[in-house]
Amino acid sequence: MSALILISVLGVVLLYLGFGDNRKWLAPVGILGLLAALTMLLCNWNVESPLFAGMLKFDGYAMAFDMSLILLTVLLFLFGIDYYARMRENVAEQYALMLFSLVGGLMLTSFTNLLVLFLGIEILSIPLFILAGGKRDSFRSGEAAFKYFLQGSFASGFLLLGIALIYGSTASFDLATVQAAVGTSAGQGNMLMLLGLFFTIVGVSFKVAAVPFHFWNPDVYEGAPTLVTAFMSTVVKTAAFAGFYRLIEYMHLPGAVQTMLVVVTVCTLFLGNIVALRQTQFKRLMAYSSIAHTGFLLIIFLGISERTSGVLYYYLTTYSIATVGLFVVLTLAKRAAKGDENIRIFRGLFRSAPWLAIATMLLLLSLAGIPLTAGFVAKYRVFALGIEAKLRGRHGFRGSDGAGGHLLLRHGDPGSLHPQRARTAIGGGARELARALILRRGCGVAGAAAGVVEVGSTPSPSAGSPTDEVDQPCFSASLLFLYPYAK
Amino acid sequence: MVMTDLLAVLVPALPLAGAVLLSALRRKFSATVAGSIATALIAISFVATVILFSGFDTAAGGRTVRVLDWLSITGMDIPLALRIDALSLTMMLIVTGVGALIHLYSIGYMHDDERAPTFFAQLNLFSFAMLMLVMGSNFLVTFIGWEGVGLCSYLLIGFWYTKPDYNYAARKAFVMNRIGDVGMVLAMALLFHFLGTLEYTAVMENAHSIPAWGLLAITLLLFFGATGKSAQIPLFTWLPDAMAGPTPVSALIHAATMVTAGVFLVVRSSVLFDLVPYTRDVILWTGTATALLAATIGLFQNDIKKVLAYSTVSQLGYMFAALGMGAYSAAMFHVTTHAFFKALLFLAAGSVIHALGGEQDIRKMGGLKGSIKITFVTFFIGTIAISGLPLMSGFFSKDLILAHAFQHSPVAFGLLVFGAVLTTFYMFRLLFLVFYGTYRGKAHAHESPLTMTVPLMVLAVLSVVGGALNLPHLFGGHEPMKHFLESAAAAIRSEEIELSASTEWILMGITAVLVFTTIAFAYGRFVKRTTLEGDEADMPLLKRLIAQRWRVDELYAALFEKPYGWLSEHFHSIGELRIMVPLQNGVGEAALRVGNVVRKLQTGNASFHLLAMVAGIIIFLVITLLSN
Amino acid sequence: MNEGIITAIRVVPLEHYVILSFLLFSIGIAGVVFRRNTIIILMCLELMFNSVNLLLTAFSAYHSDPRAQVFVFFIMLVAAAEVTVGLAIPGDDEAQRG
Amino acid sequence: MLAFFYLFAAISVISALIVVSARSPINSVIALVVCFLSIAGHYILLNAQFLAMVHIIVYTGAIMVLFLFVIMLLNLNKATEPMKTLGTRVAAVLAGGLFFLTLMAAIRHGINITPANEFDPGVGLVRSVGLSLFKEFLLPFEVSSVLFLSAMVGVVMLAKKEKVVVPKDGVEPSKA
Repeated sequence: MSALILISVLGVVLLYLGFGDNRKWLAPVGILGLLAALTMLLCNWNVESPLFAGMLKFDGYAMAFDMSLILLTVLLFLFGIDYYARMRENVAEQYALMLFSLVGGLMLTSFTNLLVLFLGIEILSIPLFILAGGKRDSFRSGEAAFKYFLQGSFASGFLLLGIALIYGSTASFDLATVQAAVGTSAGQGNMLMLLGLFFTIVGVSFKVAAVPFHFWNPDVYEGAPTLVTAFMSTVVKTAAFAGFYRLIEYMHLPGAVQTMLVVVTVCTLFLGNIVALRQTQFKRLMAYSSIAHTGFLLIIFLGISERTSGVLYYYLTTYSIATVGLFVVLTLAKRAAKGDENIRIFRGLFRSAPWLAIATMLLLLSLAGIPLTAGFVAKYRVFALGIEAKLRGRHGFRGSDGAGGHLLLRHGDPGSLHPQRARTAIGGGARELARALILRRGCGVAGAAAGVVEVGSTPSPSAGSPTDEVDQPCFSASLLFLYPYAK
Repeated sequence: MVMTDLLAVLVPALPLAGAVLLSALRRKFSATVAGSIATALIAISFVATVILFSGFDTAAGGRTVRVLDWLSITGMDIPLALRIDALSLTMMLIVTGVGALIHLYSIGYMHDDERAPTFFAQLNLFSFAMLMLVMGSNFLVTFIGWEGVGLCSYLLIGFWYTKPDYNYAARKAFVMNRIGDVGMVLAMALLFHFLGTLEYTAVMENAHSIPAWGLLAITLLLFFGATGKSAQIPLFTWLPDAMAGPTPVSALIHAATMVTAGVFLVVRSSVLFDLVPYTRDVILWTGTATALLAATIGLFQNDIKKVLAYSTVSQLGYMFAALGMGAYSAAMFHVTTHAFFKALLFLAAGSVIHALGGEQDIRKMGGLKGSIKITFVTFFIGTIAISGLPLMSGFFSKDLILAHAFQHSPVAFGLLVFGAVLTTFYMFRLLFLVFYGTYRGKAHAHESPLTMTVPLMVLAVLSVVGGALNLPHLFGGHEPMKHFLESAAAAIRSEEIELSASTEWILMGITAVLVFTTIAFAYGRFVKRTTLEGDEADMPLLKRLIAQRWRVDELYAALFEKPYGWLSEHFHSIGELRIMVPLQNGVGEAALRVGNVVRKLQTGNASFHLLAMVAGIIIFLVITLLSN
Repeated sequence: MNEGIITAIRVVPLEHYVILSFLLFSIGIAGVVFRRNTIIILMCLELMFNSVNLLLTAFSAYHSDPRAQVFVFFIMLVAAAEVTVGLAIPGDDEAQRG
Repeated sequence: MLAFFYLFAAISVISALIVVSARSPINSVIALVVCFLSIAGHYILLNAQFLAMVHIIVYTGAIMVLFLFVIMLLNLNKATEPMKTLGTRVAAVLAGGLFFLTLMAAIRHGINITPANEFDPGVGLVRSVGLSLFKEFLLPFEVSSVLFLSAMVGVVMLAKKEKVVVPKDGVEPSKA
């Protein structure tokens, strides 16, 4: 709780710092403050008592996700030092808004009341609406902000309708009460409850960009400033999923809602992966990749067991680390290519900046889920869970299997690695620039890359017990799923 | 870890280390230094392999070295493990031994290339991948090597990437290999489905518990995978094009090692194949057809390396024919001798090309036997070895296959003998046109440096005496290689030739007579009076068809490339541009163009997205309500 | 007056309120999709929020539970904040091309 | 009393329809004000006095004025809004209509819930709502300050840009 307060205050402090000409202090102060908040958070480890009349509960689940969220924000602030270096105005505001948004994220990880869920989502979103429009000279940015706002508010309407209907049938906003009520036979048969759950899930699905509530995703990713896009695809996504899972974790969802989740999952997997095929803008590609990853994460929700939250956490963390790294790379490459965001700017990266290219490759490999990277283990564990939940071929998930990642790899990568195309898009002077930048920021990327590999190479501890009943066709299928990456 | 285990790990680890080291420091090293390092590492691997080999006890059957737990999740246990048994040792000896010679040769051959360190790094990487392929203790590790060699082959074929043709060849090789790989992956998936494991030992022990259709599917798919790597019908067209790579690459990858991976895979899985006679028939006839088809094409090729490439395809056809007849050890024997003499031929051809400053057209050669003596002698030895002149290594291995064929199916025997005759003809045509007669080119021929000729000499000796490895009873031997391999693949035990000694002598006699007659014919045709092929347009139809390689490439283009290109083009132009794009952002784009003036406060495609959202919600709501 | 209101809660069936809210919500949806004017779209969003407010208040009265009314209070807060932001964004957009 | 309900319901539905369909933004705003007032009437029927007041203050008093202000300030009160294509309009009506019909179909057998508490005439008065707000919902109340803070910061940030673009002579850019 004190972390929540500290971060809110930190935002205000940064705003005041922004009044003077103290721009270079912003990120350090922000990072120090975040680390302090993290410490406070950790001091309260295992204090699981609900706070404020059961509005928030900082249990292990919330702690883990909060930690991840704060660290990701720290990483993004580090990124921000360079990113905002040549920006004149509104830097303090942007940092502050990210912190406010983070507060919303922290509420989402720990809410125990539907009102806090709603407020959390709003506090998470409203700064984002503004941040997405933060690029001054870009029409697309403003448009992205507006689209995001419009669709976000629209989705909020559905979320509210859902919460209202749930309240109507249970007379409570308390998560535990609602969850208990859903489990009873009266709750199962109640039409209001069914509609309420439906709309609540629709509302939250919007935040995680599940099909068909994903439309904002590509436009906003493309239009928003890169740092904000990185923030959205990591912190926001993690928080939204944490909230989503918290919402339905103990619920015994009615079969009909389950069916709808399944349909959403399948649609998300297919659309995310297929549409990624033709994307040439890096950010749009990342957006569709993010949608595809949403699909994977939704698989987890289809069969919830006591290990689900661990897998969710693992997947989101690895995904986020890789994503942050890639956006840093994008910023570097984009700068060298004078603002171009087409994936062709990665061509010849290996020539001009071999280590950066290798780091990029690792990050992409991880996103694509290639063996020996964290992304692979994460996907693998998702599948393992899905299989346990007996979801197998019935739903045809494997048809689309992260092809998005594969495409990402295909589009982004061979160009950067094959010498044949090494005649650079990043020409001579730009190449020096890239070098200089890499010296400065490279450690960040390398750190992220190392994280990816390191997390990936230690899959065993909680990777799952072999005693579980296993269905071999599914594993054969997952071998198939290895196939596209086997290049 | 036991000493032998350590050695076993060392064998693939050294080339890998070399690959990493050389690519990291590729700017620091000169060609010679890089080459020496690469060669030394692979040579040490060879020594390690020899030590392993000498300490190997056939009675024990082989051991598995578990390097690390790789995938061990929920019932799926696939370790990264190496298997040391007779089969992998044989292949390891070939890969590291012949590999070391070719590395050595490359020092001279690549001397002037500024990217030589990269070349050696990739060559080392290839050796690593090939070793993983043959040493893997389960299908997945093999598959890693399998993909690795494909990748290295791609990189090395396209090594001189400035020429678009070469890149095309590299891509073609890669794509063809990938098509085959689908088979391999599906086979693996099926195996896992039925047995829950991919370990060779476990698979082979439990093979009989797989239902018949499963076995049929698995073996056919594995074979399909093998056709990709080993350039069999229908996936053989990449190999001749692969000659775009530097000649040592052709020798190592596209003659001695990688292309035999398919043979290796089938022998590795021989237990499965023995259970499905139908698949074996498919393999036999595919092999025979490939052997003949490639041999005919070889008759009229004018590029020295293309002739050798078709000859390789043809010889691989022999190996597969042998596999189809269940003569696994005969196939492995041919793999071994072929590695010797085909590597020799390629390297000698490389030496010729080197001597002539890059000329590959045999119409512009001739009369070289005086100027480059060592090359000539070694090439000569290679030629008689591949033609199967009595007592040469190729003689023994080919005759073994022919004997099996005679016993198995006289038709196959006849076709294969005919193939052997064709082989003799085109090989001697090549020999005569290159080394005899008068010189028809302009460059000044000079003998290659010692680093190139030494490997030639070593390989020449091996090509001559290689037959001793599996000396048949007829010649007083006791087929040591067959007995050695028996410990790895039980199926080999049942592979006996039940022909009487006299029949065998007669068969050998017939082949020998045919071979000698052919040589005489070729001598008359190409030495007495040098007959050069004219323009394709003047040839009679059949000959033209052959010279145009039976137009297989064109057939594939018409059958697959064009329809596929058409499909993707139209999917793109109609599906993508007219449907998907408008759906995705078309409304917005249109608004952007049409309504720039009135755009002021309008929301563009946002409302379309909202509409789609509402539609989605309604549909899902209906689904939810209906399923309630 | 108070008596009359109390009877109102008893007399008007809850279903009526639910249907009314659904109707207003649907009109809001149609409006959001229907209109191009940003400000009117914002108003339609407000309409959607208000239909939810009405629904919650009706439930609150029916359950005799003030918490839903507190929730409505928060929805109003959020709606106010959202409208401000919403109006600022296209205003910004406007400035860009003005 | 039922009559009052029907009266307010009719007013709110009709005015809502006008909001959606009016050509002039001003008319929409006026209709929305009427709609909100009728919703306030519903609140009073439901004995939610506190909400009724807050509703009128916040919506009719603040938000709607803000709308009017923006419309007047930006001079948007021309019925110049280019209408969408017929297809979109039909689709919009269909979307709303189908959505409503589906929901109606879902609750066609009644909503089937029972009151959680005995009827309490005090619920909905300022006292009960206030107690609930400052006891149980204190945290959300506090946290919502972050929401407002970020909205405020954001709006200022976005609005600050205008000074960059407005020409030096201070003439409002043409809105044509």
